[in-house]
This record gives sequence, structure tokens and C-alpha cells, in this order.
Amino acid sequence: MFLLTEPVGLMHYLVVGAFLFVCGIVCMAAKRNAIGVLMGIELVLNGANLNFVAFGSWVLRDEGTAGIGLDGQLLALFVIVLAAAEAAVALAIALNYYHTHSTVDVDQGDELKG
Amino acid sequence: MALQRSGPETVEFDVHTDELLVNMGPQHPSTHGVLRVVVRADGEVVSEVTPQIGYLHRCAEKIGENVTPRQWIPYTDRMDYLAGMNMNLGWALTVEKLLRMELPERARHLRVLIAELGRIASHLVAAGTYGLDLGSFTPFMYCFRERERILDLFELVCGARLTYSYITIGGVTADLPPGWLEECEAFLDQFNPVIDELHAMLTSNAIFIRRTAKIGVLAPEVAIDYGCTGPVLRGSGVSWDLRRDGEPCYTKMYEGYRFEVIAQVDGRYPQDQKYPPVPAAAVLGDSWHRFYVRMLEVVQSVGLVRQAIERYRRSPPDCGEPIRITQKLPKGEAYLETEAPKGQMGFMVISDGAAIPWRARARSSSFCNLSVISELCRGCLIADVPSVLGSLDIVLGEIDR
Amino acid sequence: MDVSAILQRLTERFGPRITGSNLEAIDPWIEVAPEGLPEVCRHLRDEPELRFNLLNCITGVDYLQVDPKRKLEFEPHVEVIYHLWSLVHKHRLVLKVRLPRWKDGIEGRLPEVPSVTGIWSTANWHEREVYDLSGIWFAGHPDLRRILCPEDWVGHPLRKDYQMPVEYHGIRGR
Amino acid sequence: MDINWHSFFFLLVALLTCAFALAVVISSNIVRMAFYLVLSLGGVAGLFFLAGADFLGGLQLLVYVGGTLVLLAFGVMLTARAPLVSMKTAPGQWVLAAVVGGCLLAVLLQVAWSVGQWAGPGRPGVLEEEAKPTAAPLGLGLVGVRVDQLDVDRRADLTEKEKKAREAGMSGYLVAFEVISVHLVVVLIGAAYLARAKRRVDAPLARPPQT
Amino acid sequence: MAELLKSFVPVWLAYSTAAAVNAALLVVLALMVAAVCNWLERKVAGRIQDRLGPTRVGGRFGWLQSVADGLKLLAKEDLIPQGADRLLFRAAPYVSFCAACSLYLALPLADGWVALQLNSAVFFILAVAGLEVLGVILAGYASGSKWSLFGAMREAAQVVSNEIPLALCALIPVMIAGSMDLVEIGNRQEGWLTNWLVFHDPFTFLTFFVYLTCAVASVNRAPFDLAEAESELVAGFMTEYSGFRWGVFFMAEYASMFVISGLAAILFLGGWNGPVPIAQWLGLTRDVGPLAAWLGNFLGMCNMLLKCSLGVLVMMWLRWTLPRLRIDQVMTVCLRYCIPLAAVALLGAMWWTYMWPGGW
Repeated sequence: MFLLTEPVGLMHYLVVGAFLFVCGIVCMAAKRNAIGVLMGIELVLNGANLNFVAFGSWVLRDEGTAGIGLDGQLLALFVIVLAAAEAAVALAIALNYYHTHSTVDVDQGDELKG
Repeated sequence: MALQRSGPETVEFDVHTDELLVNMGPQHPSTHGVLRVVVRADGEVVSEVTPQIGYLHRCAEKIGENVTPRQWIPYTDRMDYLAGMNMNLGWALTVEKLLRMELPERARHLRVLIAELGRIASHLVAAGTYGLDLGSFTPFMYCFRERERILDLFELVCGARLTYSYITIGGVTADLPPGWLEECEAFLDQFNPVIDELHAMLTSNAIFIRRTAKIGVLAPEVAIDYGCTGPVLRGSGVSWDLRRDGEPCYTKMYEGYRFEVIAQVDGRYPQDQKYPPVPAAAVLGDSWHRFYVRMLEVVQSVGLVRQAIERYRRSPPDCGEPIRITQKLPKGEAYLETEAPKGQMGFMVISDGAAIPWRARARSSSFCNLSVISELCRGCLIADVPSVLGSLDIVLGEIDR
Repeated sequence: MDVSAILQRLTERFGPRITGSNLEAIDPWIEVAPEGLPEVCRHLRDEPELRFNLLNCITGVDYLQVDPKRKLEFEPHVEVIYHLWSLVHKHRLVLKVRLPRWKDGIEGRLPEVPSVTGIWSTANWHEREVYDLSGIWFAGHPDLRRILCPEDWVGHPLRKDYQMPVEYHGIRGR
Repeated sequence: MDINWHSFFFLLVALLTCAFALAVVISSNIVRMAFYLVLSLGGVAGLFFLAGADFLGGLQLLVYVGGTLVLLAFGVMLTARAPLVSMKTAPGQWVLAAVVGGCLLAVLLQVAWSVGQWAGPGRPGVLEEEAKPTAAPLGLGLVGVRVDQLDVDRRADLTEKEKKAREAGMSGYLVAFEVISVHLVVVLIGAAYLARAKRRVDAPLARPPQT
Repeated sequence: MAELLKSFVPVWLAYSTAAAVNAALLVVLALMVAAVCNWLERKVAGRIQDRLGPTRVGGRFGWLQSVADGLKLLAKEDLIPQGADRLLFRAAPYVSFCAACSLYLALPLADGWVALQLNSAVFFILAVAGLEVLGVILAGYASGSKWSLFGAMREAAQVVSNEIPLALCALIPVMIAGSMDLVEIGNRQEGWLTNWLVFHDPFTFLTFFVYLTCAVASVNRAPFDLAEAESELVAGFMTEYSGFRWGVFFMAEYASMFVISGLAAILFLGGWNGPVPIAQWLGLTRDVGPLAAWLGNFLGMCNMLLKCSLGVLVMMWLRWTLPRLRIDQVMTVCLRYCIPLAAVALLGAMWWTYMWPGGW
């Protein structure tokens, strides 16, 4: 099933989507910089978007099987818009965190520690 | 933390961002020469401006103690290199005051003519570079085209275009070449439309007004307190011009000339009927007024030059004969201030009877005008610092001597 | 109001602190004792009839005859000259302060004059320049450091006995 | 052996996206992470175009890369003082994150492969076919008129329950559309309040001299 | 092109060379525009400043001046400052240039003469125009100097906030024409001058001028060129750049300037339809024959290029006469004047098209 000759199937998009999703998770887990964590969230959201679009795309499937049609793109649209809003608030919080702790290092935010 | 300041309005800094020390360094397009302005800014808002000078210091005063007064004339050229003639005039008058010399009438009129042409040239540079500081390139070109014509006239008179050493102690090095006066009148006739162009392009330009009105506001008392003189002082509404209020041996040169001091006295400029009115946003003492004073002074100088030409033609042919280079100076001190284009340029000569003066001192106008910038730029934006610096019209050669 | 009237007012008011004057000179001047300078200046500026609100220039002059051939008319000393103008009454005055070349005779210790920055703000830069070039210490100056020469320059150039340094940061001086 | 161009470009863009996503994870310098993220999301926009969603690709470029990432770049600029620019994470955390990530990836891939329907190849002659414009149907879908599902309504074998569900769902995404606009306004005000920048009042006049 | 090559070259090579050649043509178009604009800018500046402008390089009118500039920039050593982040410093100009060049993908020069007839072309152009800012931010941040940081912050703030009114103003012609496809909008404005959208109703007339202001601001030209304000910020975000990289930034600026004025020409000034429908009179329309259609389109292209260069000329004219605004004044112009005006114009245009659908 050498990809170059075969038309692209739904499964290929899902693989890329999954990879993006995992990169996002690892980035959020491993990064010490608050803005780095934000970038992880962006990657996760984009992975999800990719799957939405893949399921809704008329290119990736031959007729018969049911798909979610245009709903996929509509949901992706909502995700993009909300991600912008979420990034704004998260950045505002990160900036305030930076100004109170004068550092962006997430590990040092441990005031509540017992 | 809210930064409290003397004014009633406080600037509220909620988000603590660390201060940024920016060097508008000696090498910067809008510092009019080798001046380093250390700007302590918080984002775009400037909290402190400290000018650092001394990069162009050539110890002219130490040399003044080792050469005779006539040999020091070329050093005065290099002080305010945009108005060399006015510097020579200042030093020549100071030494003549020490020697208690009287000049023939023609020499007096010739000096007024040359000094006022020098003033026009210097103000043209000021207007042109101020346009450049605010981003419009074209007025700079128009101003320098006119200045080139004046420099051609000076070249005919004394052979040099920037460092003239033309006016010396006891008169001038050489009388005017024949046909020079006609060429000078030709220049003056075609000059006024250019000024109206400049007014249209800069003075009454909405963006120019928005960039200069109410910026760098200098109260009259603070101006006097910091020793500012010339257009900077008159821009703040103080009607003080040495050509009218100066010492007798300087005002004697301008006897019989009709001119007014350009300053906004009780809301009105002396001859503002022909020129764009003062915009509503402009506050007395801001950058716009300083620029407007210079533009009106240029027109007034044109009038003075015309009067000088006409008197020069009527005066007897003797135009004074410079003193010998090794002439001994009488014992004593003399200090005289003249109205240079940038402000009051003071010269002082102390001699103990020898041909070489004991001490030669030059008091620069831009030196005091510049010291007021830290007062004006507190709390303004980064883009306003060149705007205020341009309106003060400083020359570093004069400041550092 | 000419200089003799001003001199008469000042001697009346300050007596011993006005230590001399010369009214015949081209620019008649009044000599003031160093310690009395601030009061005299504040009086000159605030007095309604005088109102000297513009301090034109402060000059430091070093009187020391280094040329052996020339004879000595004056004993070596340093002078600080203040030129004052009044924009209100349009009259002028020259103040002089006479100081020993070095503070109580010890070489290298600069003579002291109280600073007038409190009265005229323009004095701030002028006094820094006189300190930088002529080597006169202005007591009470907010930040008295060199203004024209580099910070780490040694010596005061306008002193008559000033020797150019042999080298400065690798640049040959003499 | 003629190459299917659509899949060639898909492979190229997908590889680019995944490579830069990995680079975001690996690189420690925050500024480089931002740059790689920009390229990666640009690749995702390319994937949207390839999947036939051209309006969404444009939207991703405009809103996500042009807006959100510029915001993120601002965040990076404001906070990246020298020591904070590149912060190394402890190797232990790296190993833990890699293990968790690996297992998650394995699970997801296994799911992707297992479902029969998804595994099939895509539409063969996709290149020759006329690209269906998606901007208009998307817009109408937001407003509630599901233009793209008209043929579904005409299908005869719809059960009663399904027909009722379709009437109920006719309003499409109109409600969600309104809720989102209100939500955005609220977020805008909240974010502005949280990161309130300094306000500059007119510079006061130069102070009079200390008489 | 691809069929021609298929006969004597394996298929995949045919397609890839065809794609490569098309892409190269597009980039050459962008470079040509940058070169002509550079020469034009010097000539216009000269004329405004009462001097000649370049006359010596290549013949009387100095038209080889841009080539000379290009060579000079290539010869100049483009150094990387010590404090700079090397990778990003090198990449920034090319991000900006690619964004500016890919704008030409969707810009039609005549009816049907377009590299890629996108269904949402206006949307694509606005989106990619927004990407240029990222190149500038990277350049500003990677150069490591305070001046470039100032320049980058100013540019980002200005361009991002100017996208809103720009999008609002571009929305009105799209709404009236009913489609985002530029070719369709252009064709809708056929015939006489009055069919142009700018004269469609008073609100679109207002929108045209608001669009021009925001376009000038989003392309960073004339009174709004804060980012590289030479009198304050030395050279803004381009302070540390020299040689070819600096040239690439300038090419990006000229290219996006041309496209933005092209967009204005199509949305408001009827694109390739001249004020008087000469093509219809001469019978050069599509239904007459392929050659006639080609000639009609050629006439249309000349019209379009004329209008684009007219827009570019206006931007140059503004630059050499007006002084520069301060950053907070630029933001007030954009946020307090442009956005409300654009919103009012949008409402007005909607009401107008509702009241008189067929146009008055």
C-alpha cells in the first residue's frame, strides 16, 4: 500500500492528527516555560481540528460510507475561534504570573504547596 | 505602583514592565551632530532623558590663549558651523569693544547684511532638518536648495561656503565684489514664495501640528531659569531680542533699521496677518511655536537685508580696514553677547597688554538650550524626543567648542 | 540702574562680604567674598528693583604667569566671573569671586566656591564646565562631574600650568 | 506507475507539519519554538486545503496563525528576559513524558488502523473533479440553513424519529454562533482587564522652578 | 504546459517542471513589480523634490537603477550581529518575502487570467497579508538590538490592529457582488464607469477611502511607516540588516504594496474594466472567438496594471509629502476612526442593497 500511487485515505489524516495531538501533550508535560505550555495547547487543538476536517471531508472517502459532512468544518471553525479567545486569556494569566513572580518558569509557581 | 509626579495628572503604571535604557547614541540620524541622549524608557513612555556632550570638544578656548585675536577668527567659524558669519561677528565686536574701536558706516551696514543672510541660512537648515526629524523628506530638499543659493552668494564674497572667516576685527577682509548686490536682490525676490511653500507643507500641515503642538512645552520662567535664549525663549512668549535690547555697541549696528521682535505677546505675533494662524492645539512654548518663530524671523531677516542693501549703497565707500595681526591689546576685559540665529552667543576676551589675549571665552546658546531637554521630555513618547530636540535647533560644534 | 548704584545698595546691605569693585573698566564689576556669594545672588535675583533673572555665563580664569620673560603684575590666584542680566530692567552686572589657586595652598586641592544652581538652573551645566576645564570645586552642586572631557581625564586643561598627558588610552599626547 | 499528485503533496505537507511539531517539542529556546509552531500550523492550514476545506484553510491562516500566534509572539517578547529564554527541563521529566506520549500514540494509531471503514483509500479521481466551494455552505450552515444536507432530507428511507430529529436540528448552528460571539466579547474584556497595560495621561506642563 | 512535456518526459517530471515554471513565473512577477516600484519611487521622489531622480544608469531615464541597486545589495556584506539569534535572523526576511509573494497567487490581472482561481480569494489575500507581520516580528526579535525590538512591537501592533478595518472594508464589495471570488467581482463591474462599485452607493464611496487609509497603514507606508522610522528608531526592525537580506525586506514591502492597491482596484475601481467599455464596442468579448477574448483580456490587463500603479503612485506621493505620525496617533486613527467608519459603511451598504437590490 505504497502511499504515493494510492489516493489519500481517512486513516492517513488520522495518523497526522494523532501525532500532532501527542506532540501537544508531550510539549505541555515537558515544558517549564508557561508560554511553552500554551504552545502545547495550540498543538493539541490543531490535532483535534485535523480529525474534524478529515471526517467531514468529501475528498477522503468514496461515496458509500457515511461522513459528518460539513459539520466537521463547522466544528473546526468553532474550535479555531475559541482557541483564539482561550489563548488571549491564557496569555493574560501568564503575563500576570510573570509580573507577580518575575519569572515564567512554571515549576516555581508552588505557593500552595503544603 | 503609581508613579506620582508634581502635576495633578498621575501616570498609572499597573503592569510593572522593566525599564529600558536606550542610547540615542552619538551616531543617530536625528541628534543634529555628535550628541548621545541616554533615554530611560518604560515601553514607549520616556521617564528620563539625559544628554551626554563632549564628543566634539576641540579645546578652542585653550588655543585662544596662544593665538592673537585675528588668528582665532577661524576657530569661531567652527563653533556654530551653520552660521559661521554670525560667530565671526560676535568675536570681532567683542575685541572691538575692548579696543574701543569705531567702525565706518558702510562696514556697519555690510555686517548687518551678511549677518542677516547667515541667519536665513541657519533657520533654513533648522526648518529642513526639523521636517526630517518628523519624517517628511521633501521640505528638507526645498530648504537646502535655497540655502545653496545663499552659500553661492557667500562664496562670491569670501571664497568659502561654510568656514568663512570673513568678518574680522576692524571691518571685513574685503569689500563686496561688483554686481553682488544685484544677485543678492535677485535671490531675495524669488525667496518669499518658497517660504509660503514651506508654510503650506509644514506649519499648517495637520500631521505636523499633531506631532509638534503641546509637545515639549517650556514655561517662560523655566526658559529664563535655564538660560535659554533666541527662538527657544521667544517661542515661550518672552519678547527679548539682543538686536533691540542688547548692549549699545551691538545695537548701534541695527540703529535706524525697522524690525520687531518675533514673540507672541498677549496672543498675537507681530506680523502674523500674512501667515498661517496659530492652530488651536498649539500651547505657547511648545515645539510648534519655536518652529513658527523661526519661520517668521526668516521673513523679517529678508526685510532687514533689503534695508541693509539700500543703506550700503548710500554709505561712503570706506568699509574699514582690519587691524594688524600682531597688534597689542590694551589691558582689560570685555564681554559681549550678540543675537546669533540659535540664541545669544557671548564672547569674552581678557588681555594683560600682550598681543595674545590672556583668556578667550565663548558662551554658547545651544549649550543652555540643550540643558532644558531633560525637563521637557519627561513623560513623553520615544517619537517625541527627536521632535523636541529638533525644535531646540542645537549645533554640537557650538556646545562642545 | 547703573553699577555704582547697585554697588552702593550691596555694600549697604552686605557690608564686609562685598570686597571690592572696579567701575572704570569696560564692563564694571563687583567683587564678592566666596562664602557670601549665594545670599548676594539670591538678593540680586529676588530684589524687585534689580531682578537679575538671567545668568549668562560663568567663567573660570587662572592668573599664573608661567612665561619667565614677562614680569609679574599680580600674585597668582583664580577668578570666577558671573555675568548677570535682567530681562525686566534691561541692565547688566558682572560679579567676580577671587580664590587662591589651590585650597589653603596644598597643590592638587581645588579651590571651593558655593554653587548657585539653586538660584539659576543654568548654572548646573556652566559650573560643571568650569570645574571640568578650570578646576574649581562648586560646593553644593547636585552632580559635579566632567561635562566636556572624558570622565577619567586627569588635570584641568585651562589651568596655565597644565601639561598635556603623555598618552591617554594608547593615544600619544605629547 | 503514475504518481497521485494529491497524495504526494499530502505526504510533503504532513511530513513538514509533523517535523516542525516535533521541533516545537524538542527545542528549548522559546523563540525558536514559536517560529516552528508558526510553520507547523501553516502546514496544518495546507492540510485543510488538501482536504477540500479551502475556507477553513484561509480562516486558519488568518485567525490562528495571523492572530493567535502573533499574540503568542507578543507574549514571548514581553516575558523573554535573558535567563528565561531557554530553560532546560530535567531529563527525568523528558523520559516520563516520552513514555506517556508513546503509549498514547500507540493506542491512537491502533484505533486508526483497526476500524475497517476508515482504512479504505480515498476518492480516486479527486484531482480532475471540480473543487466544491465550501465558503457559501459554511456561511449558510452557521446561519442555520443546511444547504449541503438538502439531498439527505429527500431520502425516502428516513425513519420517523430521524425526520423529527432533522426538523429539530434545522436551526443548524445559529444558536452556537450567537453564543460564541457573546463569549468572545466576554473573553476580550476579561483578557484586557487581566493584562491591563499602563495608561498615559497627557504629559504635565514643565514644572515651575523651585523659587 | 504539462501535456506538452508529457510527450517526451516521464509523466511525474512533466507535472513537476510545469509546477516549478509556474511558481517561478509568479515570483518573477513579484520581483519585476519590486524592481519597477523601486525605480518609480526614486523618480517620483525626485519630481516631488524638484530634482531629476536617477538619470545616468542605463539610458536617459535611469531605468536600470533597480538592477544597479540589486547588484549593490548583493555585493554588500550582510553581517549577522553578535547578539542575534542566527537561525531566526536569517529566516525572517524570507518568511516575509514568501508571504508577500504568495499574495500574487490569488490576484487576477484580467478576466480569468489568474494563477489560482480561488473561491475565497479575498479571504486568502487578507489572511496571507497578515502573515507578513510574523516575518517582521521575528526580524525585530532576532536582531537582538533595542531599536529593532521597538520597531517590531510597533509594526506588529499597527498591522494586526489594521487588519480589522481592512477586512470590514473588503467585506462590503464582497457583500454587494455576492462572492469572494475576485474574478467574479471584477466581471460584475463591467460596462460604464457607473458600474464600478465605488460609485455603487455613497457608503461604498466612503469605504474606498477608509480602505485606502487602512491599506497604507497595513502595508507600513507613508504617514504610518512607524516600523522603520529612520528619524526615531534608526531603521526600526531593519536596523541590523544589510546587503541582500535588507533588499528582500524591501522587495516584500513593494510586492505587498502592489497587491494591496491591486485589491483596491478590483474591489472598488472595476479591476480590468475601463471607464468606457471599449472591449464590447470593438467586439473583443469572449463569445466572438478565442483570439478576440485574448485581446479583450489583454486590454483588461493593461487597465488593471494602470490602476495598480496608480494606487502605488498615490502611496509614494503620500510618502514624500506628509510627515510621520506617532504610534499612539496611528492606533487612534485605526481604532477610533477607521473601525467605526467601516462598521457604519457596512450597515449603510447592507441597508442600501436591501432597499434597492438591483442597484439604484
